[in-house]
Amino acid sequence: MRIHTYEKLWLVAALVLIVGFIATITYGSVGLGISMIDDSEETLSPDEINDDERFGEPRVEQVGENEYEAYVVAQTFIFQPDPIEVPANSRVTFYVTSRDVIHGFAVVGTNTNTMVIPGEVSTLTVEFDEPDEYGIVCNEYCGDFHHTMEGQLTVVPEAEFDMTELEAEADDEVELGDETTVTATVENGALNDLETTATFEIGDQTVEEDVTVAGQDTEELAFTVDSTELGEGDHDWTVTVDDHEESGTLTVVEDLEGEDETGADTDGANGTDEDAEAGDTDA
Amino acid sequence: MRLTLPRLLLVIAFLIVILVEFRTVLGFFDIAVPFTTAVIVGVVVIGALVLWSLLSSGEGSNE
Amino acid sequence: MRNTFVDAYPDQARFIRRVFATSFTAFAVGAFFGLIQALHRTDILRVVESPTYYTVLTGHGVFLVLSFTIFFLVGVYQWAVTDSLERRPVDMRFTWGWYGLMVLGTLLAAFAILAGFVESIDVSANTLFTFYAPLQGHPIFYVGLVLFVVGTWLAGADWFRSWLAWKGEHPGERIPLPTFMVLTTMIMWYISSIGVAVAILAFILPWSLGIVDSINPTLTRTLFWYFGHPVVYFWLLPAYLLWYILLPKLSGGRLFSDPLARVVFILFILLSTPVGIHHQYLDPGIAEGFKFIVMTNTMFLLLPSFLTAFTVVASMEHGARQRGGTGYVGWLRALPWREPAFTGMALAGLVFAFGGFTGIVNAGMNINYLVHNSLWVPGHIHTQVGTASALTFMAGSYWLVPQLTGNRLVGRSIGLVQVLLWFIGIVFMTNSMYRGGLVGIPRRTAEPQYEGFQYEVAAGSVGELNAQLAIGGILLFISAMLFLALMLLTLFNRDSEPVDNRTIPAPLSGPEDSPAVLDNLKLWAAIAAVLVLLAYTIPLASIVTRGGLFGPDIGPFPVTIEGSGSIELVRMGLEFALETVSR
Amino acid sequence: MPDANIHELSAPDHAIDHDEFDPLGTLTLIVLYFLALVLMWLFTYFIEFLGNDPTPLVVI
Repeated sequence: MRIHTYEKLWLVAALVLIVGFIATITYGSVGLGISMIDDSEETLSPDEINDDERFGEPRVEQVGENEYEAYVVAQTFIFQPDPIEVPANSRVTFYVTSRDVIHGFAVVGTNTNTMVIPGEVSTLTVEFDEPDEYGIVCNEYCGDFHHTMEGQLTVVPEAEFDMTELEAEADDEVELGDETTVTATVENGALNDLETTATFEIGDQTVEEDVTVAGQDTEELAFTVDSTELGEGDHDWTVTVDDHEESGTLTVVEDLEGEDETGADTDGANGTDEDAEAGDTDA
Repeated sequence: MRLTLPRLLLVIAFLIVILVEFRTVLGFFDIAVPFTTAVIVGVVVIGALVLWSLLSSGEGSNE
Repeated sequence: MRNTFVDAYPDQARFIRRVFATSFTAFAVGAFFGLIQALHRTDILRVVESPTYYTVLTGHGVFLVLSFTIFFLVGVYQWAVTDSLERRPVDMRFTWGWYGLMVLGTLLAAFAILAGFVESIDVSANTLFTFYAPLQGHPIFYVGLVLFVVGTWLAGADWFRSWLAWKGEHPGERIPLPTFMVLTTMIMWYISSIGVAVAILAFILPWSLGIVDSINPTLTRTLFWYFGHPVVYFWLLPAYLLWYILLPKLSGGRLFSDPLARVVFILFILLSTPVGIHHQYLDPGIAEGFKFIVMTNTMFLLLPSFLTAFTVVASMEHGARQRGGTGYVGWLRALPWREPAFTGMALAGLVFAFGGFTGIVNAGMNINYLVHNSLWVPGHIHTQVGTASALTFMAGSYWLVPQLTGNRLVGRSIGLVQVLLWFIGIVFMTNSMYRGGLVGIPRRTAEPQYEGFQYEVAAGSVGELNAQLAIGGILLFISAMLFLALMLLTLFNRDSEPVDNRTIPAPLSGPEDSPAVLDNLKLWAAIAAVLVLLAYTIPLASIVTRGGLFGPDIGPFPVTIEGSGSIELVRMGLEFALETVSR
Repeated sequence: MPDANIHELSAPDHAIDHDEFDPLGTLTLIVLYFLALVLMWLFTYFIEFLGNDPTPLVVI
């Protein structure tokens, strides 16, 4: 075969170029530790998502010091949870699965980007150093309203990030002379113990109680209220734990007979229905 | 004409393309050329080229 | 005496004219859809509802990358085989038969897509041309695709038959280069289109008809991309053929090296199929090792294109030097730039060379995180198929159509304006797409403006990127319409003589300089098949083991039913979204 | 009117065969192309891609 010298030179140069490209990519993988989305996760049928330990309740969970896992479900045309909140200076692993069709999960303006395929779980571990706000988009066509499918990712300063949840439950009405109890449930989603003070206020009374909630555990606090001290009428109450506050109103009446015993349906009077349900399951 | 019309068109096409890409390259080096500036530069450069090509050199092109 | 193609083979010319007419019709519709999209997604003019955008997008994809390119391919290949073997097909009825089948397939698929615009017809297929399950189109759509592909298979059979007949008459002779290119392309096509055929016939079609309930989306996706990467070479190789065969002639020279051209096409047979997984770098369920292997294959697939760059440019230089060109770059001035056929192809090659860089980025495994599913990707496809192929086809038509009609090309200067407009338009549009993709603007969306965040554009603004994209889209549309007008006028330009004859000058270094083993098509096909087995057996086995042949119980998500059905679907989707938000 | 078209596609001024043809111009262009590719690659990989944090990492 007659091949011109220049063409032979170019052939060599082209091969060098190709090897150079492969070498760069390999350096990224081996030297910098950039990993690809792979088959490390078990398959998960969309039907099983609701019963799944991780995806049944899409959420962010702490798994180590500065290490978090986010379980994300994509479906037409939303992401759950939304927004996703993680602290700065953390390492977050996203586990993303789909409930219906093929979606994309891309944190806009970053390399955090994956396909989301029903039946499979995509995992991406990334580090967030600074507080920031990102958009999340579905970047694979998923149906008529694909263009509305977006979510938010908030990286909050470490000091402001907490995984504490507070719920409170109380009766709406109490008969003058009886005692009633306001129950507060403090859930600590973090790994470390939560040591804090719960404050209960009603009328001009204030009760403070030190509470320690073990990592990823729940504590229940009970505040007893003597209606005689309050006297007849409406009394606003609040329970405060750190930055969380729950409040409601307790009505002290002279005679409860005429009223329906289960006044819990009265809207807005007292902790919400959701709180009541949560209380029930605790009991 | 110093350039034949087809050549003039070709050079204009290349100039537009080079301007668009050059502006992007500058952008990568954090030199943002405003849109209007780019348009004005384009019009001036192409205008100058057309004027230059229209000035008869007496020789014509070697086409 | 006049010696054009139509003088030598009037019936073949008539056939190819018909094929080109089909191709250009698809081009007209697809280009119009492209204009609608360019204006819609930049929020400059929205003539359709956003959900309908996806019907337009499906049409744009199918009509341009399947109908326009592949009909043009069969036309050019029919010309190349006839002209280089100097013989007609064995049975012309068979030739008309496969063309008819391809047309039928196109019409069925087109009906399924276009019915999406008409509420009263309960058919649609807003699946985009990649039809990823579990998005489900109407069965007619898939049937149409299958018939179309079968049509191309028969076309290949027809060309092989012509070649075998020729071989009988010319024992011991080397395969003429154009025919060699046709046959190698078709071998690649046979190997690769098996993937899409299996995906549709074994899984998607039965599932869309309700015969099976479930599907493994990773499996059908992998089978699609098994075919989906080689198909881009199916769009590109007719352009390569024109660059190797026609461009040297148009430059006033001869092909630099016939043997290297053969090597390039053989490399395409060998390497273009075992690389499809590089479209799935960000897919879960596929191990990183497979992705790495595929990456190395893909990078070596650059080699034939790099070789082509040298050979084709050297052929052009040969022409320029024969025309009196001198110097290191000064010779470029001696090229026939006033000839739209030449200028169009040269610019297409230039855009392809630099667009190829974006392909390298797409092929780079981890760097794919940067650009995957962003606007960068349509930027890439528009420089490659949308220019390297499309602009070469248009430029080639300026030479071919006079050969096929016996009429002189009308408006040669306007033809030059047309190819230059395409060049400017594509640079405007794809420059905007690349920049937009790098800041994370997604592709395939009717409204890339989201409520919850802003894109951080390094220089300028999103508004300006949009303006640039829209200007590019408009220029491309004008250019496309100019081209079609010139073609129509040329068709009716009866009382004229073409300026050129059909002869193609012999290469500088002919086939006699290359070993005969290059023409052993069976050998190359066999090696290619082995490479495909090596590359795909384990990944496919792994995907089937994980998800099952018919998937982990994944039901359909129809985007088929317009009218009442789709309204119901939208309602359910919205209700569900509202419910989740309010909870 | 002379038809320039015929000139464009007419036979070349003189014939050059394979052995006396050194594609120096092609070599020039291809060297420039090579350099452009290398520069664009380095820029895209090391500045655009690696600067686009956060990037998925191997969990150690």
